[in-house]
Amino acid sequence: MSDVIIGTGKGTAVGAPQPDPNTPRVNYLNVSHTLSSWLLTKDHKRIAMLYLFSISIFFAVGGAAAGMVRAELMFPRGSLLQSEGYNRMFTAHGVIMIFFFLLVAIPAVFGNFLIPLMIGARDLAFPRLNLLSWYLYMIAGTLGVTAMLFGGVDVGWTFYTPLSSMYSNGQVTIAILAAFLAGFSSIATAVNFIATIHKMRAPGMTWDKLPLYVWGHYATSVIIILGTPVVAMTLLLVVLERTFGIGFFSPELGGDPVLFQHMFWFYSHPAVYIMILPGFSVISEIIACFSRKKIFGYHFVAYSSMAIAGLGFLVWGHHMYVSSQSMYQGTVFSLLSFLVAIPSAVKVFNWCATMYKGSVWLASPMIYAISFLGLFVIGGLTGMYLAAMATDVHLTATYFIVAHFHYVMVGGTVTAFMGALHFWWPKMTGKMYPENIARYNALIVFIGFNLTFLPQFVAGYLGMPRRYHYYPAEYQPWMILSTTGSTVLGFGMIVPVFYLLWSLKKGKDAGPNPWGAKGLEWETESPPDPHNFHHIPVVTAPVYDYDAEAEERELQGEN
Amino acid sequence: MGNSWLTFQPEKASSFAGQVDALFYVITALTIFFTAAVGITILILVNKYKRGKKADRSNPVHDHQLIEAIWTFTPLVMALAIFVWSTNMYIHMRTMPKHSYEAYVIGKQWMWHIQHPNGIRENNELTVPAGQPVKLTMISQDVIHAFYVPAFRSQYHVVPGRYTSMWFTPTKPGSYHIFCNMLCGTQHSEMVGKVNVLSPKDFAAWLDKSGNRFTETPKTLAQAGEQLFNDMRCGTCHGVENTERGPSLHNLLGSTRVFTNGATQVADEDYLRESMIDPFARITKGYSNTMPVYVYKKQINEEQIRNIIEYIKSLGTTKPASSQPAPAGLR
Amino acid sequence: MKNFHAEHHIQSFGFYFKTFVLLAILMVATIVAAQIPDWFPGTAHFLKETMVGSILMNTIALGIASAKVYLVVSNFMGVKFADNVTKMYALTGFVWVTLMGIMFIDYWTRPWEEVKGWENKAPGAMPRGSASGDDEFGNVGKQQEIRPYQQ
Amino acid sequence: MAHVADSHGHGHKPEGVFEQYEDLHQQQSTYVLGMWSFLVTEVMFFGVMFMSYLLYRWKYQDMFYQIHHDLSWQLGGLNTANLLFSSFAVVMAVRCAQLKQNGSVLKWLGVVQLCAFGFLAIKAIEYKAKYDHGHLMLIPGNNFQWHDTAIPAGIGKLFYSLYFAMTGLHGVHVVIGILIFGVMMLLYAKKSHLVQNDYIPLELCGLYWHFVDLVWIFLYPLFYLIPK
Repeated sequence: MSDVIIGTGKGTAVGAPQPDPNTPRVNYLNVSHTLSSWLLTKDHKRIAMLYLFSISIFFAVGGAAAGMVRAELMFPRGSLLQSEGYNRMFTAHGVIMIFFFLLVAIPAVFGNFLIPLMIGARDLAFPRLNLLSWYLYMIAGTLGVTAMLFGGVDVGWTFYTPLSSMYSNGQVTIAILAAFLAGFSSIATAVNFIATIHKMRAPGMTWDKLPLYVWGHYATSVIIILGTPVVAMTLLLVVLERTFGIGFFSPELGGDPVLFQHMFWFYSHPAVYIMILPGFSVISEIIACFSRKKIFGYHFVAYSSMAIAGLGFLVWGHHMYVSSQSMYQGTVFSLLSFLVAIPSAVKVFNWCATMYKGSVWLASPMIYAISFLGLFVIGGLTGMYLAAMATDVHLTATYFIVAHFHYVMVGGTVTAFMGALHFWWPKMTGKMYPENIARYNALIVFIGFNLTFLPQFVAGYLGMPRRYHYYPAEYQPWMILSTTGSTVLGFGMIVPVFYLLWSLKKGKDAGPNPWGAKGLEWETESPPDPHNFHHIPVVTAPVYDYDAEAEERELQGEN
Repeated sequence: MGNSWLTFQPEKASSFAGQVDALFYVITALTIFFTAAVGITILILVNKYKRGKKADRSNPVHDHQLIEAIWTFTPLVMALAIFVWSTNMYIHMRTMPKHSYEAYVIGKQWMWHIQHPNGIRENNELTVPAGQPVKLTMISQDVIHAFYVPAFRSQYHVVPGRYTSMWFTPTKPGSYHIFCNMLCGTQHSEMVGKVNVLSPKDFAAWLDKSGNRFTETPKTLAQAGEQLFNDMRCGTCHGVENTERGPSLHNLLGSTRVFTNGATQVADEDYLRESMIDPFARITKGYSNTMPVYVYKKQINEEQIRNIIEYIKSLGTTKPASSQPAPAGLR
Repeated sequence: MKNFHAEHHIQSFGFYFKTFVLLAILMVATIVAAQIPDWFPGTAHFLKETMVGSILMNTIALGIASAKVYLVVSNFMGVKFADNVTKMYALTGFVWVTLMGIMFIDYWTRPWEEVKGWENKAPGAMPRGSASGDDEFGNVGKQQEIRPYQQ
Repeated sequence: MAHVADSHGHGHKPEGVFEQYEDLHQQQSTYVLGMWSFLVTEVMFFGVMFMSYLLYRWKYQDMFYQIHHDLSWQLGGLNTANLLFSSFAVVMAVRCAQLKQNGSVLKWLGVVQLCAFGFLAIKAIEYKAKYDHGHLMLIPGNNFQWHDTAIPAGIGKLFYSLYFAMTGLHGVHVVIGILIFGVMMLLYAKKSHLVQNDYIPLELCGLYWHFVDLVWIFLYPLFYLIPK
């Protein structure tokens, strides 16, 4: 602690000089190579890489299930799958993508990797707990995928009672236990983040200087610790009802099926924010860096995350306008749902305003960030149709909903995930990927995405129900368009696997700060040392200390 | 549905359709406007302030309270306007009309069973008259279903254990999709049907021909209920007058029941149903639990319960003394 | 950063013991309160059969429980002496009260909603051919207007 | 990993401070906060059950009132006193740990263990009574039998489902408590360096145990003392 290193963001690596230039620098990747050094690691960066590897696999499985569903829907009475198989496919797609990809993708990979680096800590507060959360996640994922691919679960990811508790024959119990374990994995991560963010910040790193990325993850963690136990317990009650015939939710046994929906959505609506808030936080970082500007209205963006986290708990009933809940409660929920839209709108406007008088560099992460803005605006605004009760009566549980939440979840979270992957890949691996291919691929993803999901808005408005295996022929044109788009989207998702793996072997060395970004994580080497910082930095510079004008002067002077 | 290959608009066949569509288009206009505004702003900014391009970048703004306030409150006001509009409409859609043609819907895996009050039964088809409100009282026999008619912009869940209701006024004779819109098991996507909207004249004719389906004279639900009532000898205890074994069922509906614990409840259809399948859930004051519960429970199905309720209804109703504590103006 | 030890100075034996004694008294109080209707049959009717008595008894039982919770959280768990962050998280635990409150809005207000079926004297409810005119609510005209099969 | 820390001049940290922390204060306050946020999740976890309980209690108030007479408020009260005293013993143990009185810590922890086992023993008596009381099978499951004609079997089952689910989950927490206090006793008996300089591990276990106590404080009036 005697040596004080100032985190000023000069773009130079802070580190002890290497005694011998011929021996490669020790970093977290090459510090040891044994399998056990990976499987028993307590280093947050290695755990992040473990997560990256595992979520990629689950994403591929979930994506394959989606591919089956879309292929089946090319024809009104498709014959690729039986109805039972079809139901199992979309359930597998939903459960895997939500519980094993979206809920964990950004927090567990990039949150784990970056939060200690960004706040100037050596590691997360509880490294062993962190490793435990990965194991819980892997057990849950393996169990869930096995149950769904080999046993079959056909109740949808929502597990509505009494279908899930009394009537379905599939491996619902195992799938629920998997979701339960996955819940505990994310609780462990969230507890870790909260303790880390509160107590492990480097000297000088006040809440005002905290990157918006960290703010977003803090809000997410609060939602996780408040919401996840509720759904875990609720699902456990479903298992009890299923196994022992205990009537918590089944009307035949004296229970109330709508109670399940209340408790399920009490978590599962905030879960949407668990998925999208980390996406927001990634976008804040990318836009600030590639506009060379401090985020416009830093405090508004930070507090809007907390507002979303708070209000997000009070709107679950908008999933239940037609579920026979009381009309009066529906009214309350509708009002609150409109209110929760406002903080998100404020964020979008602030991001746009950030580019004003900036120096916009259209690198591949920035292209993902911009397409995020476009897609999220559509996703967010179409939420208004569903917050409004009168239109929701017509649109709920149709393809309109499907399109809406895919715009938020895929257009939002997955795009942000891709942006984050491209932005921090050089930091995580020390290598640069082929930038041009990445940029064109970002465009392909954007086009494929819109082609997939815009037609679904129309199909939904026309009244096509979701989760339909056989459907009336008049919806076929929209389904064909959508399937075509999904092919393009799938292609756009596979290409990065190749060029990112290629970059590991052949990519150029990235150097500590290839993007010229600010923030403590860019002041470490790429890849960072096992213990992140040789000395805990003392932060004096303000957050996002960019100067677009000076940088442009330098850049244009050189030309 | 229209015959054109690409349609952008579902058919409008109920009085709600026009209203919902108006709201839908207003939100659509807002969505397109804001999406375009954000998109064009981004394109302009990206183009103007592209890296390496000469532009005025002096004095960048990082905070501006007024601008933040403007773009917080403008969407807020718009959102609240839409909220008021849509909520008004929704309350209208959820307030059952006093006078309507009433049909009963029973959902079961994977079919719709529909009973008309005069005894006509239909499977996966619902025949209703155009131009008058139609109220559906719905219940499920197993899992949750949703009764959804896109052309009417109407949808409501059909829940086991409890009656739910929805209403609409069909405006255009024709035949429209019924979808089950809540995942209900393997053949969920085949739990579909048709609403046949007939002109009042055709509907009267249809009723006269007993729906063209039954050769024998259909019993009304109440008559069917009466028969069941007699078969099961309910009248032994539940006669015209209260006996010591059981209360009379005459003028039962709508009367305020006082229970052994002192709680009270206006007897509604849900209460009647509960009393049939679970007589001891709430015992009326002055009586004890003597109803042979194991005889009746599980022996009558939803259809028969419905019939008995109709029979009890035909025995007379009481207008609730002090109406429900609903806020004024909503009725 | 504040000194952590300063916030967690060691409490005296007496402090903890007093808290325990208080808790024990409250426990006895809640048991006694619950048994009153059985021990004093005169009160049984009021406390068991009337709405006011029921609310009173429930309030007493849960009120005493809340007081005990307060004592344990503040004195035994040390929230009284903890930093603000800990206090904040201790309070966050009570979010589930809102969960229950908001859920109960649904169950409380459900009965307000429906216009009951029996008020809705449907035309088809009558046996065909016996179309008597008015119902007991005197809605003769309207009803006849919408009766399709009288045309 | 030690050489990494050494080479950067952090060898002077006191024993028992993990490498990610600067000093003992930071470590202690971080652990306490972590424990509190975990307790928040526990509250929400039990919250679901309390919600179900309150809803069905509200719906079937009379019958729940009648069934609750099957439960013995005396045994429940005994257990309440038991848990309250164990909570007191825990704070005393933590206090002795703060004062570094190793022997007294062990003594108080022994008291805690006694209380915890006593709690489970009483619980077992109660469960046993439910199992064979009047030849009823009251443990919800496929063998559930209900011969009380005054109350529908469904409601009886619902009450006992909630009773067993809630007290069972609480009982699981008590068992976990016994385990972690067992580990603590072992550490203090062996004078492990993990607990010699740092009373926080014991304090965390204490927080957990108080939480278990809190749950019971609500369970007792809700199940054993239900007012009508």
